[in-house]
Amino acid sequence: MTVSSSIPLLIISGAACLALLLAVVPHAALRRMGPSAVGGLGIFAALVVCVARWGDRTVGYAGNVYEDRLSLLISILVLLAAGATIALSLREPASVDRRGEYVGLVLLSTAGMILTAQASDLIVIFLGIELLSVALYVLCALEVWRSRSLEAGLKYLITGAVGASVLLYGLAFLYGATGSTALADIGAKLGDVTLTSDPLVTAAMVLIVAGLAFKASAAPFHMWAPDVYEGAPTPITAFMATATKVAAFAAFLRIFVGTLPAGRDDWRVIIAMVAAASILIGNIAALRQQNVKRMLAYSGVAQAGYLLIGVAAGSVVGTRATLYYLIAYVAMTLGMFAIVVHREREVEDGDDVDAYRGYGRARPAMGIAGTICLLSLAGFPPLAGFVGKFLLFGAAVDHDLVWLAIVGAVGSILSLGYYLRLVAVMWMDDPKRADARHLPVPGAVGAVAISCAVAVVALALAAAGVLDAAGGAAETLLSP
Amino acid sequence: MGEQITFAVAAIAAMSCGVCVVSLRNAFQATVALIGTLLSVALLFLLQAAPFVAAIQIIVYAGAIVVLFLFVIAYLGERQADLGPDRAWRVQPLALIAVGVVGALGAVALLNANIRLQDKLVTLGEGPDIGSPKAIGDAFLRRYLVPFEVTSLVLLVAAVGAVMLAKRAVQAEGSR
Amino acid sequence: MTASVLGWLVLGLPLLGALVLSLWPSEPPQTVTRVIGCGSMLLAFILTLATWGTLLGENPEERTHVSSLWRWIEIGDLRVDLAIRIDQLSVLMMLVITGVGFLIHLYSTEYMAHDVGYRRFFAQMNFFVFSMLLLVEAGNFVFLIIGWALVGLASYLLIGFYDDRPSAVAAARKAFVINVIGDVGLVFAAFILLAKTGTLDFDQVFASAPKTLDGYAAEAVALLLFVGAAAKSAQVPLHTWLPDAMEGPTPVSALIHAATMVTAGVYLIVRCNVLYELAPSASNVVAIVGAITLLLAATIATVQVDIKRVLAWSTVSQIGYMIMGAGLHAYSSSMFHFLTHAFFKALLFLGAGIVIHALLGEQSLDRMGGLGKHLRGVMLMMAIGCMAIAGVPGLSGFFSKDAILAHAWSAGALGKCLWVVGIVAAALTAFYMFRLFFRTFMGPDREGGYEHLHMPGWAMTVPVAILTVGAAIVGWIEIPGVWDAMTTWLDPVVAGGPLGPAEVTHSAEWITGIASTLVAAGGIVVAWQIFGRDPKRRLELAGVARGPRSVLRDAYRFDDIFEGTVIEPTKQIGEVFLTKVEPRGAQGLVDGASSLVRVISGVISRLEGGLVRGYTAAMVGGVVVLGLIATVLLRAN
Amino acid sequence: MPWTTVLIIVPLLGALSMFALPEGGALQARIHAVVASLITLVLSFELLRRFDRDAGGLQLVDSHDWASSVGLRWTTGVDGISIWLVLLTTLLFFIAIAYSAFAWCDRPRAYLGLLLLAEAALIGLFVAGDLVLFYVFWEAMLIPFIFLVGLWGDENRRSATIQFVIYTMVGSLIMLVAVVATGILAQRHTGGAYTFTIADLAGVDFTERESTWLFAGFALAFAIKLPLFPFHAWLPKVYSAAPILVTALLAAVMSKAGVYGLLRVGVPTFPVGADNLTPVLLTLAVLGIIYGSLVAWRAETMRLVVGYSSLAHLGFIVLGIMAFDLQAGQGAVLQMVNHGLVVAATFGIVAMLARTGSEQMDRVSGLGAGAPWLGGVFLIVAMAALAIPGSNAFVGEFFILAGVFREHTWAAILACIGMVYAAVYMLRLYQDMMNGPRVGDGRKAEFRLPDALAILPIVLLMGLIALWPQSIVGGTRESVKRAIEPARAVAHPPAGVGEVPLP
Amino acid sequence: MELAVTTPVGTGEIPLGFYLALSGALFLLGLVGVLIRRNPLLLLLAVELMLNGANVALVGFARYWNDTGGQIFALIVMVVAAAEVVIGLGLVVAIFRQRLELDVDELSRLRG
Repeated sequence: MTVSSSIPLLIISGAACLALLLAVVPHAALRRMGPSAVGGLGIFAALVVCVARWGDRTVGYAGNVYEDRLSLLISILVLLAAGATIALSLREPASVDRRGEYVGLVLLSTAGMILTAQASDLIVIFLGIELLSVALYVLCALEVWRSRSLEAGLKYLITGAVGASVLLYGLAFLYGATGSTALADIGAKLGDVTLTSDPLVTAAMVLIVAGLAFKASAAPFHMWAPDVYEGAPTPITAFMATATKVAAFAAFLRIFVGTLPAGRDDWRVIIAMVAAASILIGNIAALRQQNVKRMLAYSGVAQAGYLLIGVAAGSVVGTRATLYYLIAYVAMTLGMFAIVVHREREVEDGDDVDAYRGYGRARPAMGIAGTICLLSLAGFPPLAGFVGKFLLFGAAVDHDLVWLAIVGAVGSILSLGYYLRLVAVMWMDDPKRADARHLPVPGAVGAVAISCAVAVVALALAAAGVLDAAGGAAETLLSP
Repeated sequence: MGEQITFAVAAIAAMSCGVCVVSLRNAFQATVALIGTLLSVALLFLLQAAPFVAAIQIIVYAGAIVVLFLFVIAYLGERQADLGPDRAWRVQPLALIAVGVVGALGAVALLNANIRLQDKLVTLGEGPDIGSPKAIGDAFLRRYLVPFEVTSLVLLVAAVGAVMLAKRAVQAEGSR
Repeated sequence: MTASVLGWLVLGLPLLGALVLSLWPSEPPQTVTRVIGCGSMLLAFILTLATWGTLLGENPEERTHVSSLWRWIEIGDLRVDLAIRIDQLSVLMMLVITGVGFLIHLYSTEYMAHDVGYRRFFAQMNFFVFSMLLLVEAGNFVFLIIGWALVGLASYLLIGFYDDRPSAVAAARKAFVINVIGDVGLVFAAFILLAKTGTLDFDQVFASAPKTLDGYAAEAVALLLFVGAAAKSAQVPLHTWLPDAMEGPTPVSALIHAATMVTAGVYLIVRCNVLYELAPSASNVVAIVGAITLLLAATIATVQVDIKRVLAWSTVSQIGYMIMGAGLHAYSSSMFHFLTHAFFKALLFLGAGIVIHALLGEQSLDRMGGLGKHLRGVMLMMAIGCMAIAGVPGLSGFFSKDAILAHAWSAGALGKCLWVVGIVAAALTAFYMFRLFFRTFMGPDREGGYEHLHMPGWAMTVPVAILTVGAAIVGWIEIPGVWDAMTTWLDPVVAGGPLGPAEVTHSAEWITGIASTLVAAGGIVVAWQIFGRDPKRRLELAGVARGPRSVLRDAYRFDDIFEGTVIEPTKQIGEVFLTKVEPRGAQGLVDGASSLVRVISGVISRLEGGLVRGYTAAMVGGVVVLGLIATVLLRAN
Repeated sequence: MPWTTVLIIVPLLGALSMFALPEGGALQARIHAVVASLITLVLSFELLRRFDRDAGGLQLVDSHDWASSVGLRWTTGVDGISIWLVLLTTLLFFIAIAYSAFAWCDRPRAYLGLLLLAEAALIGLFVAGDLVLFYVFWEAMLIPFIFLVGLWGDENRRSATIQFVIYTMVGSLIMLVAVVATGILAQRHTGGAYTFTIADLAGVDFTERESTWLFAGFALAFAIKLPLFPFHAWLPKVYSAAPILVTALLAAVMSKAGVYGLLRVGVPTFPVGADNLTPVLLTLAVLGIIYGSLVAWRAETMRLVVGYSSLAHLGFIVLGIMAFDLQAGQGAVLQMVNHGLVVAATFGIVAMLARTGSEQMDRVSGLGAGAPWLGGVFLIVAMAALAIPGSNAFVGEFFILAGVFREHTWAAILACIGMVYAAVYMLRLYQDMMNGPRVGDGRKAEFRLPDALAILPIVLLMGLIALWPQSIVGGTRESVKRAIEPARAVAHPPAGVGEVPLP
Repeated sequence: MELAVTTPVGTGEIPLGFYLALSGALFLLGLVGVLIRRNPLLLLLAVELMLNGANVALVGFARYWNDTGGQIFALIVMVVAAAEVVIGLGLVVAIFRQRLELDVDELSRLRG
């Protein structure tokens, strides 16, 4: 019963409550600025704690939560994404006069993600995922005066509820097959049997894959993602695209790699199938998108496929690759969304591809940052996306999934069609509309974009340190 | 024997009410049908030695949630008729077939499962106490403290969220 | 100075002249050009004489001097030096090249005086001489090939000297491309030698060839070398460029396309005589091709109207003699004929050049006639030239031609056949040369007469005169039964093959001498009958044998055949590649793939129809697929 | 001093310094770029001075840990193959940058910065001693070229760029899989730590299946970059759309990446696979030679004539590499340098000719009268391009074909068609432009000082190589030997090994 | 409390299989509901059916293994279900406020 193992969670929950309370203070300026400040401070404090507590596994709360390198790594990632989201939302319409609720919900969702990352119990996993989802349902629909925002919220809610039910049913089967909700017990019980020897576990596995794939927006459970990403307020989209995916992969890793390593050969096939489908469908569908957020949604589907390659490998090597790529993915995607947020403020329909004509020339710093992120997403060296793909393909080859690596390569080729199209539009086309407002780049958005670009480069150049961290997390995950 | 009869009645009631929930177009009627299902399921919980869960099912679920439904239905009034042509008709048969296949696969999985499906469950009292409020409370406060606490966060989100969504809102002066 | 140093100097002087002339910042005064252009040649000639003298002073067996400047390349197991080889054969060639070359340079100073690009002309001529010297002095196959190609380049440049004339440009291109074909033959011969002997040095190759080259390889090398020789020396079927090459200025025709470059093929065969000794069949092919060329070209020459073309075809035909001789292993005789031919053909070209110069560029025999009255000296010199080539006894052509034919007579059945061809061609030679002579210098003036005949100055006359003397007397260096300076001189470098030249009997020499004298006389008489005695005769006979004559005038339509079978088809293929395959083939693959992707993308997009129920259905479908995989695939394992 | 690394960093710093310049600092940008590329050039000569010509293997090695847990290392160095390509790169880029800086340049900051980036990437590619590093630079060089074509190209630049990128990336990503698989399979075979060091990988005993597939993966990427027929679909579009200076660099330097990779990575690492796929590559190379020559003969613009001729010439280089013959291999290395020089000079001349108003073959003719100096230099370059004996290109081509002839006679014989047609299309280019009726003003095309300063060094270098090829070939022997020896051993097993005695 | 423990209901005569069958049936029924209904309110009801189905299974397994975990899980699911419903209803009201059709098929401007 150690409280210390979930200090970040407590800090974030507390910050969320404080932010919500600040929503009702009469002082207008405090109401406006307070929640963001509280959120920022809370996130910073939680980050500090996470970094400070980097170390071996501790088990807290009767085995409900772990605090280990994996959870800390994921928490750091999620917290960074949350911080970026709050920074991006500073002037977002949905958040302007309800800053407290907005920040509070973001923080609560973050808490759900941290919980998912720390979970050592089926119930906690489910609850964490639901906490993050429910908060996101609201955040998606927060611009209630915009029908698209509402549509996004409702679609997310309905598909999300079905997905959650599927996941729940899978978890129930897993529970039924083993008689325990604790991952450690489940692992011990299934440690020496392959999954296919018990059809109940097979069924559970299929359903859990489906449920988590939904959260990670992997094909064919991804179909909500483009609609929701497009409809939701852009900072929230950024949050969903990054943090949610991180949490979903944390759950993937915990359940499959961490708990069921013995059945690796069985679930590998299923996850590899999902990965391949995601890579192909995501990349192909993204090719024809005219809306950048939608395009990034499909790109996110494809990236989920890449991330799943490492999961499918199911080893330290694979986990390390997935974790590294998650970090890289968060940086590049957030950077791109920061660009979209900025552009949306400058022009009408700022999420349309045509809105980016000549963007790079007009705003070189943002343009270069965006280009770096896009090139990294496309897997160009020497950027983080390349190193990630390199590791993922390596993991695939290492586990005789060469075909999956080839699918990944083919997908990357396809992805050039849209990433580079955007790059081309940014630099090679002349600005179409003269009515673009040339506002100064807001500091927060610019900072997010540029620090993401810097991170994308730094992650590749200083890969050794990041890989050590990811490797450490992977080893803790797999060590009994 | 009594147990079999109870199970049969509850199961049939749950299923038939469930069919009503799915098939009735009128939201009010469907909601009422859902109450039937919820109560039947509560009865099944009782049969499965989960009296506390059954009680919560009735109080929270059938009581609170369904009432909320009814409130909203009343608030919305009669504006849910006049549905246009079904645009998903091409997908629907396939989807239903898929549901059937899912059921079949699930059945295959269950029938081959390693757990003993046909065995009678251990009679209550013979095994350890798992369903009493004491047991539940104990579990919540010892073994499952984190989930217990986090539910509060979930409910907080629900409360805040519902208010924000339902509250009459206009677009704020954003800087877009 | 040793022969090697002299050899390098001879090689370097024309190059220096070429470089100075081309890099001169602007068009230099004509005097400067003359001094550099001719001066370098004169010096080179003098040094060549010195080289010759040095060699003469040495033991006949030790007259070979190989000298290298630097290690050019060391690649694999092969070492190639930038090396020259001075021996009897190369000195003989060098003498002709620099000697005749100097005369022609001198001649050109006046002939070209009115052309733009005076400096360019001399630079290119000097460059040609350098290349030709490199060819004959090269100490290994690599530099032989380099010289071989560079003379081709020089020839290309000079044929296309009038570069605004499309016909000249086309002729230059044709010459170049056919020469490249020859280069390829040579290069492949070198490949075989390299593969078999592991070296490209003349000495080493020739020394090891009898051991390392088996029958087929030797035949292949000999044939491939002959491809090169045929292209350069205009042998059938690679001869078509030479008549067109007459687009170049007349001195060019004299130097490159008569005296020196076109005989490089002969030089090559003689140089590689060791290899031909190993390849009897290839040698026979060489002889036969030479004979065919000889005959065809001679027949064609009988009907040509352009004065330079007559001479060009005559050149083709005469080289046919040399090639035939070389194929019969009569190397010395071939070289002998090369030597005499250089004199009389240069003389004839330069003489023709004076005529053309006088007529301000007119080349058609139809627009000439009666010029003997106006250009008496030229007529005399041309008469000697014509007699020399026709084989009038006592003049040079008689001796050299008969030497080859006597060898042929002695060389078995094949040789007898070739002898007959040679004799027939000799008759034709006498006929067409005197046809040219009579139509140019005899008879009445052309219609309209000559108004401004451009009289030649000393710079043009003196070289022709010197060449006339040469054409008359140079044949006396080898008189059957009296002395054989030529054979003796060349003996160390050409003797000693297993086949060797056939033993020439005195009877063969007599028979050949008498026969060729008779046919030469016959040819001259017929030409006189038709063209000389009564100019109207020619017009009366104009209707005779129109068909064959038009075939002859078109040179047996070799050009058309090439055009139809090689050039046009490949051009069409290229067009098809460019217009059909390029946009559709390779590109089409990409386009096809991308449109396939686009179609799939459209399908996915349509599925993403905005309906939540559809999304749910997809999820259910996904579960079904995964479930089936799990049950079916995993079970199966 | 880590010479090889410094050589990458100097142009990179030059490029980055562009961003630090104030908006519109055009003059400073020019000075920065020229200085950076000049320093690089000087450094590369210093590299040559320190280079031991008689040693095989990587020299002047600089090796650092990058992420050793996954086998990533920063290993750079030069051997007898790469040193020449590094020199080619530094020289041509210096010329290109100096020329653009002083003669023509639109938006100089970005343009010169991208050129420097491209230079850094190409040098990196040639000095990479690690397979992953090789791949990193392989991809990295694409980025500046994308922008150079895409931002400064003509009206078709968009589609050209996209085609270029997609085409080359198809190969690259397949190669990425192959790179990854190579490292992992090698680790499986050796049982040691993960390594991607090319020198270490060369000794690994891959199974025949692995070797073949991995080689195929690499070869595909190389073939597309070259390009090798029929993977050249991007070539006409990109060569036409790019600014001509960039086209020159693409043809002269970037195309070497493919052949270099084949010789330096593909063949030595996967000798068995290389041997198995030799017939395929030889066939494609020969087809490319013939095809490229025929299309070049009919092409309508000057650039495309040169572009397609490049297709044919690179076919020769591939032939030389795949012969697994020392002479052919050394000839191929020489030919890489030769082709780089010749094609750069040719494109330079095309650029000058284009000043008369059009790059169409049929628009102008007879320019030689107005531009005698151009005519002379053009002639020399054209002759070198058709590899006339006596030119630098001939030396390479001769020894390539000599080796190919020994090993695969048929290929050499078919390739000679290309030799003949080279004369045809190059003469067409030269004569149609320079000779014939005077159409167009030749004086516009005549050499000006910047042109002369740019092209004459290249021509002089061509002359030097023609006269003394040993200067380059001498240094290649040991490295080429190392590269092809394993494959040669597979192609020619020692007598008695693997032969089934006849009953 | 004592009373609850000794409640005579649930003597264990019904095997687990029956419960699981019923649970599956309810789950699938809910799924069918989600697939065929277009009114968001009805969709939410259908989702409740699915969650109830899962709960039946959870409680059944809890009984089978004699483990409280399943029942705790079921209780948590109820809370989550409640939260989802509340948010869902809030959305429905918001949609109603925006005078939009209460039909998920009509809410399909986002697509492609």
